Amino acid sequence: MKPKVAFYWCASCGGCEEAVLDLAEAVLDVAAAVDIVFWPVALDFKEADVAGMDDGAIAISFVNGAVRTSHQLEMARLLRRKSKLVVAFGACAQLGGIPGLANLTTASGVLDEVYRDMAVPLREIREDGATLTLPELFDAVFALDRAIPVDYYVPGCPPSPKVVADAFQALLRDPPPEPGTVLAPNQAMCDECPRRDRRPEDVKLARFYGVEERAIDPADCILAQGFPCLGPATRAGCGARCIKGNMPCTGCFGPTSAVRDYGAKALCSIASIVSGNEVEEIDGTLDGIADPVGTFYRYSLPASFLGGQAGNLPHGRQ
Amino acid sequence: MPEEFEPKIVAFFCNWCTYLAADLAGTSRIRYAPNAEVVRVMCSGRIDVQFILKAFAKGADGVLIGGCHPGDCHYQEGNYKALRRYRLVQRLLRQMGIEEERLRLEWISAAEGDRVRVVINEMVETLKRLGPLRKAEGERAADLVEVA
Amino acid sequence: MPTTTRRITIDPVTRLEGHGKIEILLNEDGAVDRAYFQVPELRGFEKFAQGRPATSMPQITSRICGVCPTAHHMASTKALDDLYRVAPPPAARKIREMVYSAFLVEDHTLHFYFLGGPDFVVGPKAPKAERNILGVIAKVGVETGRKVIEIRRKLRDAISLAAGKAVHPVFGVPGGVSKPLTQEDAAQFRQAAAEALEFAKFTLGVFEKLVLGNREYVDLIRSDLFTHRTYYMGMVDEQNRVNFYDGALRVAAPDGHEWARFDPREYATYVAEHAEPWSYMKFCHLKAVGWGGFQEGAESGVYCVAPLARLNAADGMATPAAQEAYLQFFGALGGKPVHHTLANHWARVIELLYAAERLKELADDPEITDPNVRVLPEEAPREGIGVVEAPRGTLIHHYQSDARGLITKANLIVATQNNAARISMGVEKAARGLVSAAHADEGLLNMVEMAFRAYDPCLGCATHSLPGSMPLLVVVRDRDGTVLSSLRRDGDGGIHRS
Amino acid sequence: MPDREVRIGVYTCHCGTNIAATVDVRAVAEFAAALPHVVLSREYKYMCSEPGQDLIRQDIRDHNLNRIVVASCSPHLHEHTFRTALKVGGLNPYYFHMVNIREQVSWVHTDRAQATKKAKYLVRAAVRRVGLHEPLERGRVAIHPDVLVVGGGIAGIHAALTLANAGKHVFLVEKEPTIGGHMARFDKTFPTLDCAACILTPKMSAVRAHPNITLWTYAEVTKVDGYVGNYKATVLRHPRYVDEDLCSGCLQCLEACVYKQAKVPDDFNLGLSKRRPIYIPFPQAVPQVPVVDPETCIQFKSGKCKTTCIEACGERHAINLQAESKVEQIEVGTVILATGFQTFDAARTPYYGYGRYPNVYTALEVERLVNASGPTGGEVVMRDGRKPQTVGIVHCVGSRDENTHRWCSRVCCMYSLKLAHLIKEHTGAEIFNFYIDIRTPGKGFEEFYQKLLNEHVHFIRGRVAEVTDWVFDASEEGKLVIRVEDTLAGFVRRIPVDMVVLATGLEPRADAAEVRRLFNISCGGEGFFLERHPKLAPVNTFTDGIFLAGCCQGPKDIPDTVAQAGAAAAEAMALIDAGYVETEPNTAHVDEAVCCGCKTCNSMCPYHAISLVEEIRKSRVNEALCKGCGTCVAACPSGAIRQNLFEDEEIFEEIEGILSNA
Repeated sequence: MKPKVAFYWCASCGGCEEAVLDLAEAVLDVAAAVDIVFWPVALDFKEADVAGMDDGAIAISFVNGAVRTSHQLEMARLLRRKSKLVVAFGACAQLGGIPGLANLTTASGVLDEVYRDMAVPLREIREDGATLTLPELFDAVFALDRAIPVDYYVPGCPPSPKVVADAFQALLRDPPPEPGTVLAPNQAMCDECPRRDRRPEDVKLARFYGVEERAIDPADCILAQGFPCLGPATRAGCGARCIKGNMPCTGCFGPTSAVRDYGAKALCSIASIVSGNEVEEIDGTLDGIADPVGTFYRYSLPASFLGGQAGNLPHGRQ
Repeated sequence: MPEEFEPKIVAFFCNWCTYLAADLAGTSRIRYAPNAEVVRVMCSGRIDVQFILKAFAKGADGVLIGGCHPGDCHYQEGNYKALRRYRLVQRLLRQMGIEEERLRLEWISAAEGDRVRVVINEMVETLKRLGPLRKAEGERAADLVEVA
Repeated sequence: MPTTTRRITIDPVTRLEGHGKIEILLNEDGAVDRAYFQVPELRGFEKFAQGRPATSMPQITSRICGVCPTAHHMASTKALDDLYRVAPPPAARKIREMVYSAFLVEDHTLHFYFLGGPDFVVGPKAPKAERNILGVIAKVGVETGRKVIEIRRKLRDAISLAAGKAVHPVFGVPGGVSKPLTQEDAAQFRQAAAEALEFAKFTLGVFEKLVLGNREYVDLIRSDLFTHRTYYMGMVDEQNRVNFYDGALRVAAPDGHEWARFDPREYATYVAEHAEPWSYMKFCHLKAVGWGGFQEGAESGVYCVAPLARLNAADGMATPAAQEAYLQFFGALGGKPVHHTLANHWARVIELLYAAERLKELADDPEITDPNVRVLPEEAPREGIGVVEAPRGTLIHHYQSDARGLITKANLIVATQNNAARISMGVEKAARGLVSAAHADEGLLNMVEMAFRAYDPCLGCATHSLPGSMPLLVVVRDRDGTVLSSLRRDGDGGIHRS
Repeated sequence: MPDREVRIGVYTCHCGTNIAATVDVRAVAEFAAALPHVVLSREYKYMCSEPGQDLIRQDIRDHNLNRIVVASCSPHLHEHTFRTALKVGGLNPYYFHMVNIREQVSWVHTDRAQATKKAKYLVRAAVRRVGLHEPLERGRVAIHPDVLVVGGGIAGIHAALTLANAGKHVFLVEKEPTIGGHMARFDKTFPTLDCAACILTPKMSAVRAHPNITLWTYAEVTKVDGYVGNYKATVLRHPRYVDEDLCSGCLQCLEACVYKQAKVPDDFNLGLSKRRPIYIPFPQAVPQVPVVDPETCIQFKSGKCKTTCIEACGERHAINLQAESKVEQIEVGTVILATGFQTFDAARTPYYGYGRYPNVYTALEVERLVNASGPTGGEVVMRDGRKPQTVGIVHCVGSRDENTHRWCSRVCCMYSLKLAHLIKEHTGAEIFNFYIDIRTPGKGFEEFYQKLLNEHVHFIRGRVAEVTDWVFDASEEGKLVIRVEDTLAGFVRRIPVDMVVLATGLEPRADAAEVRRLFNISCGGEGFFLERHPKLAPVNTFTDGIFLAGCCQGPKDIPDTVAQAGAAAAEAMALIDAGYVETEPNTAHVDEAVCCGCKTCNSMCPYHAISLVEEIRKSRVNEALCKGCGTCVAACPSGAIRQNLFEDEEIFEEIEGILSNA
């Protein structure tokens, strides 16, 4: 009997679903290998069906997206109950993802911004004798494993078709990978970067550039050119997609297994290759990184040690 | 009014200078505030930004880094690496709403026992003024993670 | 089993995150009194965009939606051109539009075959188990099914060559694109373009055969149940022909005449947003006309975007085959403007054809491989607005920044917001016409659902959901909120009664 | 984490009352007992004592402990002691962590409750960390048997000879053209009054003659690389323009110099006499080879000299005015720094009139005056040619003084007494000593003081306010008046004298800071080189293989200097004869499974210990070169480099241990 598999999304953009569809013809092979019992985007099965299953009836649930609302939390818990294995699929589920940048502010901060001079929606309102409600927005975005125990992770925003295919293979293999494994290579992206041999022995940066300041040479190491490329800090598996697009790596595959806080480590490493021993000189160089949080925690703020809104100051003060 | 807030400081001290200075303060019986606990590293260059953020996440109200004076690093230039990381992480903390006074970098040579007193006492005063740093990681995770 | 309002509103299963939600209230006679289309999600990109470098916006805002990331990436990149006052060189402009055309082909394909299409191709009353891509494949044949998958893959592979990634591209930079197109890349684009054009023509054929050839469907399209006389907005080129990448915004009045034609940078003087306390979605309307509630007609500021609106707002298509289909479309539906919501499906296939033709033109253009693809900004950034036609309609990115280029204010108006008011009206109208205390069955629900699925409402843009099979809750209550019956259709299209 | 179950023993030390007085040791021990994996928690009076160590050894066997935490003093003091105890107890010495609750808790805090709490948290941090410790082996580095001795004063000379006599090859490098240092300038030495030259010069010639000593005078160490056992030093030898090997030391060239009269101030005599452009610092100088001073030699200035010196040298051709400086590269295993001191600059105390009144002298100048081989042939005549009838010796000039130096220079009291005796002997003058305290803590010192008292030398207790020529009455006419508060008599006195001697103190050499950096050691607050431990390692530094001798470590007299030089030589020999030195295993290593070969680490390492292995495209650490700073570990973007004893996880545990109550 083929293993039962479920796909679900929490707070995600749908890119992870597309990433599965991007298996293209291979989708059919996957569909053949497993018995998909729940995949809202493509197939007609209902949450009620899931609720009706025995606990642990589902072999693997792939959940993408972060947890931001009370309902997402409920769904995550339901699938955890019904599944032997839960896989956090994609950067949002693994690390919080780009929507996790919202952790620099609070839900009320978001509402104030979006509804500047308008009526802010209420969670509950009586209308014509009936009560209409909206689900609760948590004050912060959470990576999936802050909400439920997670067995495996598939990194990437979105995961590359190769990583997705390999992950399916790895999970169907016996014995399965170590619990907690991130199902992608455990080296940094430089390992598969076409420009790796163009990196000089001793990179010392006296200035950082933005793409608006200078064109990126399509052949040389992007970091060595002064663009904060996070390839050296970021797990491989993407196939260096952004580098091939001649843009710096922004870290969507997260850290290797040897690093606990992606942004802190990336920052630590980049700062180490800044030139100069005088505060003034160092600061001058660092001015080129105008947005450290957005640079080093673009995909991982909710999974970081500090999570974002750590301090007492007005947030996001520049 | 509850008892006065006693800030917690995690101090990462270089084995060759600031840690020795702290020992010297001891042998000289120099008295200072008991709020700082020292983690000894061989060089301020070993201090990973992860350690600093971890300390804040786990409830430190302040973090102190002690290294050798510029030009005096026991390993030639580890302290410069520490300085560069410090300057950048300060910018990050500011974005996260953490006052820069909560992270301090000091060059303290093996001979400057009294400097240890001055710096730690100053820092304790500053942190008492700033008040506790809200715990981010702990509290939030507790919101969600199911108690198995 | 009667339940109280309170219990229903806290029932988690009915609160599908990021999904539209409908509440229908009945009056004493058991007829529909009010119906609400709610959007219960919000991510606040506008807020956390603040403090980020403007140049990171094309990649950050693409995460608003993984289905139409290229639309956000492009609108954002154009906003950067404006922010930095720099015009991309011709080759860069062409690469952008070529990639964008390829994206439109694969996205419209996705909707027609995977999401919206099944209602027509398979049929609105067909068993739910068949109303999906597999059902479509069954109907149009496995070969076609494979063809759909294959053509999407080829287009997305080509997009990756130029843009780095198909989901969340990276190539947009102020004043151009991140790298020139190589001869090999161009060749692959030409190959894909040729196949795409064949496929588009084939798809139009499928639509004509399966939909237009079916009297029942055509009546359904024309039925008053799915008709609203509102304003329409879309982007047009100098000759007022449909254009997705660039041009002027044009608004057609309910009677079809040009009500306004303006530089997208002036959107704020024409478009206003209105908030309702029962939804996180903001409702766009025409400022000059004003917000008159969820009303039809020239006196109500309600307007809509997306394929039908674009065709209504334009005078034609810029490519021959599409132009031919355009004329046939209005001929068959009684001239401009067409107010039938379900006509969006037809309009979408016509746009698919246009996008494929445009893609081929650009891929064949020798200048596409010109190495000069970048102009570096010289002016300090201040404010920038970028507008494109997303598959689902007009998409506006508006940034203000400090001198370092850090975002100080961002305003994003996504396609579905433009449609929100008309979608709500459509839902209420359909509900009024179909629902009563007496009966509320599965077919009814799917038809109410069709009233807004036709817009291909990308709630991924306004919320987190994928478009297509919209989850839907119909709660039938009496005046004091007691539930008489409740039917729920989930994100998966399944129905169950509680 | 090793598979074996972790069984931790925690030992909290009272250190007599040093810790127990401020920290509730029992409470700490009880707290530790309750921590996870702790199977045994003891308190003990003196953990470092033999019984204390035995306790650990015994418990390891009886309770089969596999991790040990000792909370006592600074690891700098006893980490090694306890690691050895573990080893003897049959446990890997690195299954150990030490908690510093004395220097950094009990000695610096007063509130018992708070100090106890802090001690508890530090212990918890250690317990959490030690559980992750891995067994480690110390590496071995062979010791190069040669020794570099820097400084040719009595300290350097004695150290060099001691080593050379033991058969070790020594490179002795001296900045000046001759060895001998300050001692060579002295006439007699206290308290025995035996002649300095008589005891020094034989040692100087012994150095010159010794086959195991390579003597480079007029030379400086300019660069030092490497580490204990394997130092590489670069020595710059200034040209003296007279070839040491060819010169026979006949000194005819001096006589032959076109300068018939010596015109250049002679710095060996502190400018009290003149010398020629070609000169020898002093008659017994070693090497016995003249030097040409290019600043004053006509040939160098104009090129128009008859170079009669070269003629005089004749066949030997020892003089070569085209000579250039030479750079020597040497490899040594150990280094002894004996760079000495400089005397306090009396000009910094203008109120004593030095430089303003010709008859105000520094003690060192007077050493030359009373010296038979000095500028005046041992006659005490003042700059105005008169012999002094009354002499005032001002003690503690630049010592024990808030405005200059706080420390006591240790030698001034005794040399002042010595000079008082010698001046009286030479001139019969009446002598006044102005002192704060007379310090005579040394063999025969106090007796010498008594002797001076019996010689009717006056001692006036009080710090001199000023020396002035502003006279009040005829009795002061033509004299220098010393104004002082006689703190015994209790009133201010004016003492007219002919000659004033300033007993200037000892201070670090001006270049001490540069030398310190050159050899990568530390200085104390006053600027003297810092010893590893004031009592237990007085000649060691914090840099292994580098030792201290003489006044570069602090003011001391000749006997102490010689003793310390011997000690430094012995320490060096101990290393050399062991043949190797064990290195700490806290080195970095690359986890090749994670390394992506980005090369970030390569540029981090100041010792070039990391390089990319092309075949596998991964970086690798040469553990022999790695010094264990850990900079590369923090810099590695993917966490692929780890440091023994300072693993990320170990430090995270330490942090959590400190904070888990926060």
